[in-house]
Amino acid sequence: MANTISIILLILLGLSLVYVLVRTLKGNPIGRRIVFLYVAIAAAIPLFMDLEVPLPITTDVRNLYDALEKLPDGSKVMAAFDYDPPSAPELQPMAVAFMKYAFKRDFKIIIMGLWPQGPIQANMAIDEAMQDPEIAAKNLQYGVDYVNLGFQSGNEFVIQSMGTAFKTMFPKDYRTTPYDSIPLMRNIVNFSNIDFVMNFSSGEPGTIQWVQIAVDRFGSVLGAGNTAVQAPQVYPYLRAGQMVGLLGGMSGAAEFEKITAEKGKASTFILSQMIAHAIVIILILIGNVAYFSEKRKKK
Amino acid sequence: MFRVILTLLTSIKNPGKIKTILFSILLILITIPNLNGQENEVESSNIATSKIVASILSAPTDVSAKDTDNDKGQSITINWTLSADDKDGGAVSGYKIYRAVEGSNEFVEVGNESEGTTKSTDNKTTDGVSYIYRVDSYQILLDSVGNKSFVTSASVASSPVKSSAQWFNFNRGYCLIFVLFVSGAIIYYIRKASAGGEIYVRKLGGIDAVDEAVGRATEMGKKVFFIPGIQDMNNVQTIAGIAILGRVAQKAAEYGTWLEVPVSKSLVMVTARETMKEAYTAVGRPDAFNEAQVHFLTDDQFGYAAAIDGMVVREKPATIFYMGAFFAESLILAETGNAAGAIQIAGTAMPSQLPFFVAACDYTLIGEELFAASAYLSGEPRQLGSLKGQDIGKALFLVAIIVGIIMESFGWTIGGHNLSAIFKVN
Amino acid sequence: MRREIPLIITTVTGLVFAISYFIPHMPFGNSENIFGEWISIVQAFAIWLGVLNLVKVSIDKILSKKGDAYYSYIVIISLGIMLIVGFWDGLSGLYADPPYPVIDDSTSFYWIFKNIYTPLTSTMFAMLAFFVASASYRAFRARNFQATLLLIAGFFVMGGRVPLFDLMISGITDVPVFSHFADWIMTYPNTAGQRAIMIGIALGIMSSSLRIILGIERSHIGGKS
Amino acid sequence: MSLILARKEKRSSMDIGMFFAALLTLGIFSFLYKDNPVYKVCEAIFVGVSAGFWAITYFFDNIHKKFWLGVFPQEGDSPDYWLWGGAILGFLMLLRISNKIGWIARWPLSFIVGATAGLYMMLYFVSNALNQVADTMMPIVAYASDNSVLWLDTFGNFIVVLGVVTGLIYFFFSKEHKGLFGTGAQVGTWFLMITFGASFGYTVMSRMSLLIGRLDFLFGDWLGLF
Repeated sequence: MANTISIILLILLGLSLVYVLVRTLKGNPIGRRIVFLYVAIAAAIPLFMDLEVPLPITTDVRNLYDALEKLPDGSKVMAAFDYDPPSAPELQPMAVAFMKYAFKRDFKIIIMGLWPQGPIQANMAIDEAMQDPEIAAKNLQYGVDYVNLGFQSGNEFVIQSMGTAFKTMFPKDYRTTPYDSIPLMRNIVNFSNIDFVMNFSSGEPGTIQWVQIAVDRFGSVLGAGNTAVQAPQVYPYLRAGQMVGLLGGMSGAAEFEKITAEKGKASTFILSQMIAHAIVIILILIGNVAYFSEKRKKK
Repeated sequence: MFRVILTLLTSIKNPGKIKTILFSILLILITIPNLNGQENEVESSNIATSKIVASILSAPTDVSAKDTDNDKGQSITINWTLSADDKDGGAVSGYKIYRAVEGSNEFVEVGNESEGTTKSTDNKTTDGVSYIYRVDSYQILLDSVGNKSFVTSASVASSPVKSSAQWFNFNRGYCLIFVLFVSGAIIYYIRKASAGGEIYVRKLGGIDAVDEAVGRATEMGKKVFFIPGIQDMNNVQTIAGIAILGRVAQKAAEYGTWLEVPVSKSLVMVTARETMKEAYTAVGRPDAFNEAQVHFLTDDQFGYAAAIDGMVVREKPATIFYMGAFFAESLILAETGNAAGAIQIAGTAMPSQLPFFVAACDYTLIGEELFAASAYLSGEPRQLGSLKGQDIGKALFLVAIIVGIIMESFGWTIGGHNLSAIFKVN
Repeated sequence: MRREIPLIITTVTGLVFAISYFIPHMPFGNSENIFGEWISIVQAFAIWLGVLNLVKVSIDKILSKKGDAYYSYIVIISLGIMLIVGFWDGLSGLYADPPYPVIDDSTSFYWIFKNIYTPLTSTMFAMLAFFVASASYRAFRARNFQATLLLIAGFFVMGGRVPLFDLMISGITDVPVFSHFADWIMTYPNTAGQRAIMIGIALGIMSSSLRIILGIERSHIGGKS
Repeated sequence: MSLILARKEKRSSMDIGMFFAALLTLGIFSFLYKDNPVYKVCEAIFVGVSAGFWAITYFFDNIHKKFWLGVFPQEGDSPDYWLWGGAILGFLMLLRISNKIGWIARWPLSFIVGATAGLYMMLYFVSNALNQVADTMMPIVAYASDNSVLWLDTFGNFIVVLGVVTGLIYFFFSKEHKGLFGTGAQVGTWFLMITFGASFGYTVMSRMSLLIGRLDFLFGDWLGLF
């Protein structure tokens, strides 16, 4: 029912764009606020629908997944949360899917953040992952199976000093438990004791710094989830093998949810994302059609 | 026995159970014969319920330890060959690494690695102390109730090793050569430029566009806007933008066009006024400069964008310059300017904003071009010299890439190394 | 003295970090670590400097009694509430048994984070979606060959990264052609362009760092050159 | 001390929180109609609250946890006197607020600038230049493990090499763009444009995601429509 109404509304929205085209061609473009309205409606309607769209898995997501699959169960994985709430729609689904996957694989997870909001977002992701019955049954314990070292200031210098010893930058975890009395951290001194680093990043400090320091200086293996704004910039690292894989933006998140079979928010958002892209593409087309017809008239 | 106690102590999850655990330790001490490292050993985390399984697990072999290369010390790397039982579906669950000071037999657990691993790093050593290492393979067994028990098998201990810090990181030898080469080139050309040497910088397309755009505003009798971005004077992009403002101001002064500079940082306002005054004086029209031409709007990002938006819609300037560091507001600015029919010339090194400027502006200085334009216009030796030095670096890389491709394609090497391996640092 | 000391500090710290890349031994390796810790602490103080500045600017605005001065009251009040709540929660958490952090989800601080801070900052950025769309409609023209290339690449990435274009051709073929093409653009031409930019920026940073360490560039200490 | 912290009951005033959140969301969105006092109020709250958030987290995570507990350790540990260096520099930084002795803030500033310069110089040169150059040195023809030619990869590699080389030529400033060099620079701009196009597409994707996130909050979490 909701699907049918939504589809009808979307079709009406599409038809009304013809009117926009005509108006624009006549040299009377629609105002900013009407454009805003179009975007809001186009992004909102699909949220009411529950259609599944086919989603091919891209190479970068598959590479990351393969690298994770190759890690033995129980590997020590660092999860660095370097983002804040505005980027959560893109990165939180990745983080939740990653946490679920990692807990099911019995990875020992060490969380930290170069952004003060990061560890909070990490706790939210853990809370959500813990609601999965399979994970709940494992009765995972803080300090033994996972730990949240919290946030530390100093940006890239934090990673740099962690290269010698994590403890220099994180003498206590986020609950002020001393580093040495956390069972999980007992034999973990620096990156050479960690099997994999997963970074969720929405800017700097973030993936770029993790590549430059943790990977190129201290030899870590890095995978990352990035906001779409940042993702194109890290492709050279990906190609040069400085990163093993990348989840880029909402589609990266949805693909990761699909490949790990941990369906979450990204899978439901991707339809909205699709329609929103369609609107932008159509708006660019209309604008340019009008531009060229005007150009021809002038000739 | 220390190890057993340690394992048990770390498994304490509930302090209330300490008594039980102490009792268990006692039990272990009594019931299990004192086993040496070489034999199979059975540990149990919960003596009351676990069954003692006496399966034979083969131990890892060839355990060797060496000082970790090229480091700050306090680290030893341990390598071993997988246990014969460590293969797909094999019994081994992982390896525990134990260390003892040479001469003593008190092994302490210093690492725990997953199955299939052949390497571990002990980062808690004291430099100069001689250690020996032992690696145990272990298997986790679950009984019917779900309780865990361990079967372990210990390796032969490694030969003694000491950790130390190194004086030079030899992985980075070639890197040092490249650093010195490029730095040398930069310093050389800065010196040359400062000594009055001629440094050629090509004229950038955008600079011609500047003159043209100011000219057009004069013809139309409209204003010129110059937006220096929302960053303060500590950002190099803002500084470069202000250098370009000098040129724009000179042209505006020559043509007698009203140039307006709305800013979002007070320091930028002060600097922009200075620069414009100088420019107006340089063309002999100091009196034509009015301080009100440079004015502060607000230091808030969107507030600044909204204010400029209003100004552009009201006054319909003929030309708008965007030179400096821009963030998300770039979109709003460029869109409004475009809708008002202004000629727009942008320049920024913010990678995420460049697409919007390129798509919505008539001319865009991309990334480094902004700095090159500012060096060209200001003629400052520091900037010109480093520009030239950087070009030497680019030339080195260009040549290296081409030579490298040829060498890789024909399988040629230098002293047994691929050229790409010489450039790669890790 | 006002000039020399900062210059010496810059040069020494700069050299320590550059040299310790090659020489891990004392004194470079360990002073790099100590400096790293200092920076971490200085940065925390710098955040507080920012807060003090904000208070100063807001008070100045209130005193100058300009039209929008009363927004400055709101800034100061909300900052004050956040600080009081934060210190209250943080300190009571430290002395609680078991201690809990200020960001624990039971604190009022977390409540404000979740219900005030998160919606404000998220919505601030969400507005950009509208601006992007409106700019696409009103300003993004294939005005020359370069802009055309840009728009075409953007087109295929936008339509290929989500299953939009592929759904359109799903009647013809099941192969996700456009997804693969978007993938291809990202992996090859995009990588190439980004890499060229990256190398250029690396050289730029190299030269400005060098100028700072050698004391040629002094703008950060208030000198011209 | 037990490491397990009992998760406390979530606040029952959650609904009030949701209401506030929705109100503020709409308040910010009102800017889309036009700049107005409601938006300005929300913005002022945002500025104050976010400054407070940063100040508190930096205080507890760094100044308290790292510095204070470092120099005045609770039990057993020996104090780390080196940390005082950071605190002194930090304090000098705060003096910037004063007009009279604010110049002394240049000391910590030059410390940070120097350290950043030293660190960045090597980081960028290695990761963003040398390693990228090394990765661009690929054999002209890509072979699979069974020695058959991978035509697609070969073509892709060619594109990468062409793009990097011409892109670098474009950013060459001390030589006139004429002849072959000029053609190279021209091709370089094409690559840059495709790169920007990709960035543009991704930016649109990102921005739309943020909006979808907010709409999901308004219609889903708040109004409970789906």
